[in-house]
Amino acid sequence: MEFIVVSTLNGFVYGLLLFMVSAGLTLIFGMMGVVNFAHASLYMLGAYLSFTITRATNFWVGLLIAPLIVATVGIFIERFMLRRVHGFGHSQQLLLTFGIAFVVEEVVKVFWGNFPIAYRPPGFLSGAAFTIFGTNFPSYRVFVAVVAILLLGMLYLLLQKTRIGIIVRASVQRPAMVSALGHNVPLIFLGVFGVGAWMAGLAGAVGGALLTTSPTMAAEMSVIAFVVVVVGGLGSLLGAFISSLLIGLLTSFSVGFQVSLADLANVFGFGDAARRIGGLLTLDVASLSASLPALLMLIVLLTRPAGLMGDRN
Amino acid sequence: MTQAAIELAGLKKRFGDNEIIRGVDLAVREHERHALIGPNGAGKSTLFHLISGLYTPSAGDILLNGRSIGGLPPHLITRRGLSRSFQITTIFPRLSVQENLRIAAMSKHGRRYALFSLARNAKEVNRDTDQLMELVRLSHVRDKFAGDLTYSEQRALEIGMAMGPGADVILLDEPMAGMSREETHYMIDLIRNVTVGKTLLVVEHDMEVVFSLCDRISVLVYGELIATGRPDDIRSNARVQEAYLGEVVA
Amino acid sequence: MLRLITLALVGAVLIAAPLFLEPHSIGVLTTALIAALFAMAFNLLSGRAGMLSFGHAAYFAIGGFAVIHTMQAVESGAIWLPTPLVPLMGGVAGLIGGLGAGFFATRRSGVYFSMVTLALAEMLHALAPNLGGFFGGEVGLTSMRMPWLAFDYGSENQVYFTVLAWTVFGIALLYAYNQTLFGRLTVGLRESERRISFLGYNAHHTKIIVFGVSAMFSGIAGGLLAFATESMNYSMLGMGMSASVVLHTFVGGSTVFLGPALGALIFALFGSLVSDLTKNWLLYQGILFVLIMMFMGDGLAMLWIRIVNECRSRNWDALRQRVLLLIPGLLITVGAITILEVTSKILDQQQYATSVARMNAWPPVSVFGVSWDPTSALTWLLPLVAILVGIGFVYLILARKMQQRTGTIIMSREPAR
Amino acid sequence: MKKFLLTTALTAMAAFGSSAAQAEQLKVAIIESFSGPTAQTAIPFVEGMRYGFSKLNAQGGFNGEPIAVVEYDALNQPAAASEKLKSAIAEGARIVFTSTNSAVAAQLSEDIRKYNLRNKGKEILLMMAGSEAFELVAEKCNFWAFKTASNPFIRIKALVAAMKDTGKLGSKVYSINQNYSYGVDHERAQAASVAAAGSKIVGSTLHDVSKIQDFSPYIASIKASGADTVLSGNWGNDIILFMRALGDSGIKVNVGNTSLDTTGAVSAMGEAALGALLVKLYNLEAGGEAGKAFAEDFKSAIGHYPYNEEPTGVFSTLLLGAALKAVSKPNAKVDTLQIALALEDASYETPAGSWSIRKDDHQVILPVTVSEISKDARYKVDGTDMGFKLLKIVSPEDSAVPADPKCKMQRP
Repeated sequence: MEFIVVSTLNGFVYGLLLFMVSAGLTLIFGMMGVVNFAHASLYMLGAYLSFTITRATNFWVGLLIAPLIVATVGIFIERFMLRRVHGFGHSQQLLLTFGIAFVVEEVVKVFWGNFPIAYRPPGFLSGAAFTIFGTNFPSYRVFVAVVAILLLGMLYLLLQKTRIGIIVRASVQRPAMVSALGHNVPLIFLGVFGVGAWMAGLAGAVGGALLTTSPTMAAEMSVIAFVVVVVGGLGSLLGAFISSLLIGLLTSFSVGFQVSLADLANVFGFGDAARRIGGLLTLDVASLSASLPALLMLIVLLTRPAGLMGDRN
Repeated sequence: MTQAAIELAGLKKRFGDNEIIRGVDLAVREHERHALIGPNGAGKSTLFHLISGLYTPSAGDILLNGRSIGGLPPHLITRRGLSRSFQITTIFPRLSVQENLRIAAMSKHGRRYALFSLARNAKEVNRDTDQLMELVRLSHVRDKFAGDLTYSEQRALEIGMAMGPGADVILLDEPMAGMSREETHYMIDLIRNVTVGKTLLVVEHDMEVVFSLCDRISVLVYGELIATGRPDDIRSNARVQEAYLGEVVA
Repeated sequence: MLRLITLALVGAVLIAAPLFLEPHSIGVLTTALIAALFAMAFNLLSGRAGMLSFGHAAYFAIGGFAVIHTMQAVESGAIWLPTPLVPLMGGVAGLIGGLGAGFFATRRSGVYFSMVTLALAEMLHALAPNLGGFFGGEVGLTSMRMPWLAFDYGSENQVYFTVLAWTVFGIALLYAYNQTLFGRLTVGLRESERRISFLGYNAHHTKIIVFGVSAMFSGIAGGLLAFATESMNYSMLGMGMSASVVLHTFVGGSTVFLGPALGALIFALFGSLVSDLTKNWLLYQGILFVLIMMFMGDGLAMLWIRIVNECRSRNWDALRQRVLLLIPGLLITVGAITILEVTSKILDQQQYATSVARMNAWPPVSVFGVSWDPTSALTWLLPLVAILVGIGFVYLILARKMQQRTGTIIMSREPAR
Repeated sequence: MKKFLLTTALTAMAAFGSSAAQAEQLKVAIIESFSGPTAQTAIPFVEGMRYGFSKLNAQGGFNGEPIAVVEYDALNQPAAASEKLKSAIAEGARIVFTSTNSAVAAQLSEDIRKYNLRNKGKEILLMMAGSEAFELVAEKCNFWAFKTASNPFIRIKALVAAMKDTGKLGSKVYSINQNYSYGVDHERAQAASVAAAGSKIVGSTLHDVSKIQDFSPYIASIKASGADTVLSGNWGNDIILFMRALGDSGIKVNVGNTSLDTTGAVSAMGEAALGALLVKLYNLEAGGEAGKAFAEDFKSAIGHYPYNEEPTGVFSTLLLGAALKAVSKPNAKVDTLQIALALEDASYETPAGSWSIRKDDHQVILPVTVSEISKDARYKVDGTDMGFKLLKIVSPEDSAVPADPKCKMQRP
């Protein structure tokens, strides 16, 4: 019981953080057909910038300013880089963002060094929010969850209740049609890219202090964010939300299961034979927890290729 | 009476709750030129996609020369002898005209996994490619990229590629879409030429084309066939008049 | 004709290389050749068949591991195989691995395909450390090349010529592949998979075979690396290896047959030379890639072809413009590198910060053999001015070009998803 | 980043210019990852080596000539390291140093073994200062390679012994490690040592290396097991994140680890790290006055205290120095076989105790220190008010583990 409650809480917080990063990724894909390899790099920039600003001023200023700078960077990337190669097709854009991700990682290494930096929650958030089964649940985790939920609410209102939201949702479905109706689609693209980058920056600013801020955080987040988006269905926000939580919980629960295929074989009386074969059969689920999201993605791709909530391939 | 080349029996297609094709029965006779007309949204393209294998039928069956092809994937249907063109030009834009047609012609000779024969030594394939090129009158642009051709040349290539696999039954999806009057006449002539001795099923909006090219016409309205017959019968059919109220009837 | 002469010249240089290069440069050239074959194999899939794989390191590494196991078996006398034929086993393993992975990956197209390949490679990478028996754990697997006939395979040159022969053979086979009927069909896949299946081809099977062939040649390349270094390590499965082959291929140009090989040679030599000069070499490599993607999307090989064509058609205007562009290009490069290097040296926490703390001053740093005082405004202004002037020049030159022509399409737009 | 050392190389080149003909200069190559993710661990080792060689050259170098040291970037890839080795050999290097990356060390060791087989009389010697993988002295042991680093078995044996002595080893131990050969060795070592100390392993887990973002699920699982002590061989982010998640949870357990001293780690962990135990090869508080003198001298030469792995670099170099001294003859040729044989008999007295090489597997036999992260430490690290307070020095005899029977060394 204790394990279930604690794992659920942790998985939930991690899942919400994942959603903050993948929401922008999936929106941008939905509208522009671009899988932005550099999206997780924006998340990393958010963490590093917020760390530096926090040092000079305080945590709240960092939380406010860093995502705005990241949004500016995102807008620059869209306006002056991606749009330049727009005519050459999606794979050219994919490759370009791939290159940008590569460059951002190296730039971070130049400015902040090739090791994790000491970005930690501010003092007033470092205590325990509540105690559950004798384990402290840190206030910072609660804070991250609150930020993510606020963001989610804001995004929902923006997309469902405003005119801009309607146009954006329409652009995701039928970009050409929206353009034909006289809306400035490039401007909408720019806006969505900016908002997506802002969310990634915000996720970095809060997530960097929760997890680690290091030059490899982008690459690690990148793979998971892709998994979230693919599992949820490319272009589907609701799908991204569900799969973020799913993957958060999956990661959080899987480490508690020290069961291997060999143990499973034991039930049928082949345990010893399986252990003799060794290799894959004797690995337990807990030790594979980081590859489980990728496995989930493969299963989803092969059984429900459009993703949980996707409506097109 | 000759055998039916294509026979649709109680064919239905649903998307969710939406029934697009609502029980179509149709027999296209061997060696006839048959047109499928109908107002926008009648389900003509869906019917084509069903026959050519892009969609699987929800109910009913499709027979090609008496054998069922309902639910087969497109490549198997093509191998059974039915080949189609697309409304939106689907050629290989960054390959030359000759390469485009050669890929189409290779299929006729079953050279599908020819990993060990050089393209320039494949005599039969190359001969067929040249013939196709003559047939659709594109020999003068054989080395041009397909993407660089004029629109009407691309449409001709589109038809040429549909002819490539050597199928006896040809489906053409709006071959005249977006063409000028002059180009249309040229294309009617071309289609007539290339489909000599074949069965043709064509979706077309241009009634002039339909009436001058085809032996028989079927009218599809809201997923149901309301009439099939010779051009004159269709012209005078009351239900067709009604369906086309406000639309062009030549 | 010109093409044949160029090829003959390159061939002659490669064959004669051991005469004028030191042994360790031959080693660099050996790895460059392997990277070239890998990029060519990768491009069969990504460039010709239009399936962009982000996990091709998997097949490269599978080939490598197969070869190292074969070499161990030959060394222990368990099997007999002439040493120069050992890399063949990499091809066999790559083919098997590629057909298996290809079966899954090619069920999807476009972006999905890229993601599946990425996930497959990441899974193998995550699993490899757990499967010490096959992948050898952290320290990897090693073996030794056995002598064969008159060759002991102990010298750099013998290894080099073996690798050269395999690379040339591999590239020649890939060229021949492109000339076959199936090779022509492969390009059709890139252009329109839908049309391919409506022409009577089983697109899925066709894609699996292309994937398999690409993985086979990748496996040979991986096998050559195992052969040349006599070792293999699971780090070869990492994202870095998959990324570098993407970089190589598209910097060289995926639309020209030898483009990927050119890109691989350039980057392999760049890495080897520049990594000795600055620790920021990866950054420069990345910037170079981004610039090429932005300004000459079809790569350096295509640039070369354009220049040759301009020479042939005596298009002096275009050529003059290219030469003119070199000057601001150089200005921008020098300016940017200076700023980056000075910055990176100052921010180098291990080295510079400690000396700042010790001397309580900001000592000058040396870049390009010139010493730059970080506290002087000139240090920052000079390169900045160089960059701005350069950019200004580029605009001037290009503004004239824009007037002359209304812009031509370099690469036709890809068909929609 | 092939950088000539300012002090050593300049004098060496000057010497090379003036009196080249008589003696053969000893050239040493440091092949290490200066770029890539392990650079942060590599640089302290290299600083230690730089300091060590400047000492050796100040004492007269080798064969009457200064020792020349050249650094090569291994790019954190075995294949690149192999290429750099070729460069180094072509430029005349006879002794090669490497540290952090065990895969690179294994590659170099194999390459050198083969090179030496093929080039009799021109053999190369390898010093592995910091490559912890146990295989290097087991299956992969090699006469030409000397391992001046510990391994999981040595470290954990010392750690558990010290924890037991100081009452910090509880009765229920949880073992968490990275899922690859190094982590698996740690798991085995922990199981053996804990059993020998009379405690019980109540849970044991292996997780993917550098991929876990959130360790709190593992903490939940530790709590569920009821463990009062956690042993871990994790390094890099994997230990930082683990310690933070542990601190956040408020669970009180003793922690023993091997890599808490990585640059930036203490500041990244913050107060959560307090009380954790670190087993490492050297602690600055060791050795009384001699230790203090060493720390100060290092600081004046390099610019900071050798908090981290610098001492390993220094002592490895000076252990080699002891062997060089034994065979140094003015104007003689460089004979690496002689140096290797001398190294087998050499020993070096560090402020914490003596370092020497075991002939059977070329594993260094050395003292090991166990420290606690505390605000009472004499030397603070990472700009925090915390540091590593020396708890215990485990003598070379007590930390040593027997040579592995899989090591079948072929002597020339």
